[in-house]
Amino acid sequence: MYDRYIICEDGFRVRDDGRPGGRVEVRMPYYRGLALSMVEAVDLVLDGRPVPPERTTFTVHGNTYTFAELPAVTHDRWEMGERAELAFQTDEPLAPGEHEVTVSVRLRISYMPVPGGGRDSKRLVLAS
Amino acid sequence: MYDRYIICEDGFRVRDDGRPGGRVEVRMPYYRGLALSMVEAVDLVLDGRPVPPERTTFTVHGNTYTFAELPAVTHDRWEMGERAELAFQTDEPLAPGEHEVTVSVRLRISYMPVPGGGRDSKRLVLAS
Amino acid sequence: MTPPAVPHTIRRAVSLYSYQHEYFLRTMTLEDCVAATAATGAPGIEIVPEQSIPGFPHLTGEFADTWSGWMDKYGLTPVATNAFLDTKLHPDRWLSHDEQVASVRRDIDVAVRLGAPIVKATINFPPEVMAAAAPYAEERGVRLLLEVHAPFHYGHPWILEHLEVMHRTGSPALGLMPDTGTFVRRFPRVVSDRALRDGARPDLVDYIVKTYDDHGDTHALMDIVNYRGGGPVEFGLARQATHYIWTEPKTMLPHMPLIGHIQAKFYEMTEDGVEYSIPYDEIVAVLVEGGFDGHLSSEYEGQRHIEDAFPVDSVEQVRRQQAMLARLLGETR
Amino acid sequence: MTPPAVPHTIRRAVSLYSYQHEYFLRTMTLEDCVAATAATGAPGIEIVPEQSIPGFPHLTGEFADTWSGWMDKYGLTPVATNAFLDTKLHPDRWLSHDEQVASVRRDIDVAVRLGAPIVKATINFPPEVMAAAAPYAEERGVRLLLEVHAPFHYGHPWILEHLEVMHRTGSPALGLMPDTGTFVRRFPRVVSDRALRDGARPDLVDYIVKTYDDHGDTHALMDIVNYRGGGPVEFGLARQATHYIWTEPKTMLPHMPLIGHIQAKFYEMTEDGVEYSIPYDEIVAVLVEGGFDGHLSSEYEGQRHIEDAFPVDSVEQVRRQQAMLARLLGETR
Ligand SMILES: [Mn+2]
Ligand SMILES: [Mn+2]
Repeated sequence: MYDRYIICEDGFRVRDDGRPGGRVEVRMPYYRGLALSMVEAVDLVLDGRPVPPERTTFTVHGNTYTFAELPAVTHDRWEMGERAELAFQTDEPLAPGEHEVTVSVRLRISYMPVPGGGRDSKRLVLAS
Repeated sequence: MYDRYIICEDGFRVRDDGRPGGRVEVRMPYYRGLALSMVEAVDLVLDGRPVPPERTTFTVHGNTYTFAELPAVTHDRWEMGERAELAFQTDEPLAPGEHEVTVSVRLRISYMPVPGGGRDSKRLVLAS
Repeated sequence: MTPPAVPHTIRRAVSLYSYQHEYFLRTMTLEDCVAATAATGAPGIEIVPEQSIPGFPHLTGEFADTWSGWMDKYGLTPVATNAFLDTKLHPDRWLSHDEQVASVRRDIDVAVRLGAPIVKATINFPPEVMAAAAPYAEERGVRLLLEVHAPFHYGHPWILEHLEVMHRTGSPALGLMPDTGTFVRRFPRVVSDRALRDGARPDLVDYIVKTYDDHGDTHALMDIVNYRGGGPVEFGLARQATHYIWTEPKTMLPHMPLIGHIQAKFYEMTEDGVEYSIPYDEIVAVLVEGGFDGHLSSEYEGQRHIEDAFPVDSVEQVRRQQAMLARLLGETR
Repeated sequence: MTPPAVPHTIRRAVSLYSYQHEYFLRTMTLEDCVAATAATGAPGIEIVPEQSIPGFPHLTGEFADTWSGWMDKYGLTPVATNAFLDTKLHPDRWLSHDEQVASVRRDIDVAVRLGAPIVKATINFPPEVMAAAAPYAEERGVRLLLEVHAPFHYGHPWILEHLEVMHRTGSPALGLMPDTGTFVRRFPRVVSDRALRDGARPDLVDYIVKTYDDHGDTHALMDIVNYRGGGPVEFGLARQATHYIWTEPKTMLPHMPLIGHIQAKFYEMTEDGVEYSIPYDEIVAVLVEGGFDGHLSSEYEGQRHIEDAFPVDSVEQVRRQQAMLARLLGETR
């Protein structure tokens, strides 16, 4: 469900804090919003290399969290269809042009015995 | 089934070819023998560190194979209850004394839709 | 199809769940979804607050006013909300009984503010939580109806446990909300077609569909698919064949006094104006026979099976289902 | 229990599968297993060649001679072998139809060399492979019997497909081998006790066992266990509850002409000499009524559920089951 819509085709750009890395906009593959404590993972693979969650942050409607913080965040949500920003740090600045981006979302959905979520891969062009 | 019997408590010793590493005797957690082509993995974790399959070899009744070879071996078998020898190379020689050994066996069993096999962990004392 | 010969008081509604694809992609706003509902001629509207209300569970006065303004503007009546129970809210512990009840009370409050007299309790609500929330629901004038969703049915232990609580407490606030996904007579072809697009072996797809359509034992279907050489895609389809069920619509009859609302689940309305899998003519006939006095509320769920290859047009799909329901209910011919 | 009032020709046997634990650990040799079989008084012995014969499928003359020597020495008659069909022998491709048939022919040859007149076809044998192997089985004087193993039963599509082939070909070589794991009336307590040792929540274990014992719908048992807060251990037990099935033993009656052998599966013989889960008195009564003329062959499968915490004593377990069977068959009182 909505797997192909996880990664937004626009909005892929470099970080705005001058550090090497970038930002990608992502949507939750689910039909309702969820408290962030139930967002177990938003894993990023960039050009075939996994980016450790410690090097990413997650922003919904202006609120930024680390993935270490998310499990305790029961009073903020990722809304249905909302574009969250997944920001990530890399060792080297991102090369201009196309990059292969893969995002896997894992959700803890109470009525399901197995994890929910989904996975999407797209080739994105870095916005200048 | 037989998970706790995968790793044999005796027979843990250093390699006999002078290279750093060791040998551990293992049994297949299943009730019949299988052609080696159906032994998908015999993964070793030594003291918490995975040993890559490329650094291990597998010996049944005197015949030694690499794990790259196994998928094609349809005419030799790991017999029911047979002690196979899993030999492995390490960077440094094994320290004397106790080591934590974990072995996961994955089997391709035709009548099962999911992989068979099992997992065992034991503290073994290196035989001198 | 002849319209019902006996009079009835069954009305139509649309759940905004149906327009989720367009709302997700923001090609329709929430007001667009409300307007689309009204355009079908359905007098009732159902809302999934956790889907449609940013900031949930905080419902601003502004949202409540906007919502009620839309109801007036479009001539709609809110008929139900949908509640979830996030027992796994915390990663390290289960929600306590009291916390679960508090969650339900919160959702009852949301329904009251939206003007909806019915709250759907998702199938994972434990019976004792229903019982504990019932007095508050009564107090607020709201009914809490357990969704009877496939693969559950009226003889299933989980439903029996709920029925026992409903009969024992006798609370007028408790009841049932059948989801018509329990009346899937034919395997939805949008699902099997998707498996084919994903590379499933046609003979195994046929086998799975045929086993389902014969209402054979799907217990070991995955095993058989394995014996026949299937892999992950075919296993997935076999698993889906155990998610749908066919039971006779008349199994609702003994429970009619408890049934307050129907989620009219559908996967595909064909160009001929019928649902491919679900015999709505039989369902409506049973509801009329049982004297059902509530809403049949469209719940479109085909979008997830076609989104990979086809444009989703939820508005048209709902329009077709509503036209079918209007016909079956004798509103039109 | 009164012994059968009518005469019958049912005999007892033991499958060496029963002693697998001791054989695996080499605390019993193959000859020890043969001797243990004879000590039960059973005249028949069943062997799993892939388990007991190192070097399988190469059966040396020496092994064959040793085996036949043991049969003489211990006064035993080989009654069946068990064949597997490794359709996934190669990682990258399915075994072709011809290769599958060749595998069955090989196993028929093994049975002939061991002196066994029956080969068990494991449940994954496709019907068309049975049909293609039948002429060779006839030629070699061996019957190829499909094991009807839980969760399959006589009304299941997979079994119906096999029955269709058996009736259509009319081959006397083809038939059925019921495994009594399809007659599990009570949930095996060795399995639920193991889950408790593995940390399962007692209330959920009770729920699963009770649902099974009531022969309720286990379709969505895992979902319910999830709604009740269970985790992986409880999910595993719920899954096991869908692996066992209870069907009436009399469902064998219409198929009796095809039934050539019975695998008398058991999980726990109590000190009182009964199987905890499976009503053998009813099974034997049905077999007598149907005029079954073959072997009831012990298949002990409790070892895997107790090995974590208790010493396994397969010899004693088989001894108890054979004593029960002897009593039920009227050999003893
Ligand atoms: Mn529904
Ligand atoms: Mn068996």
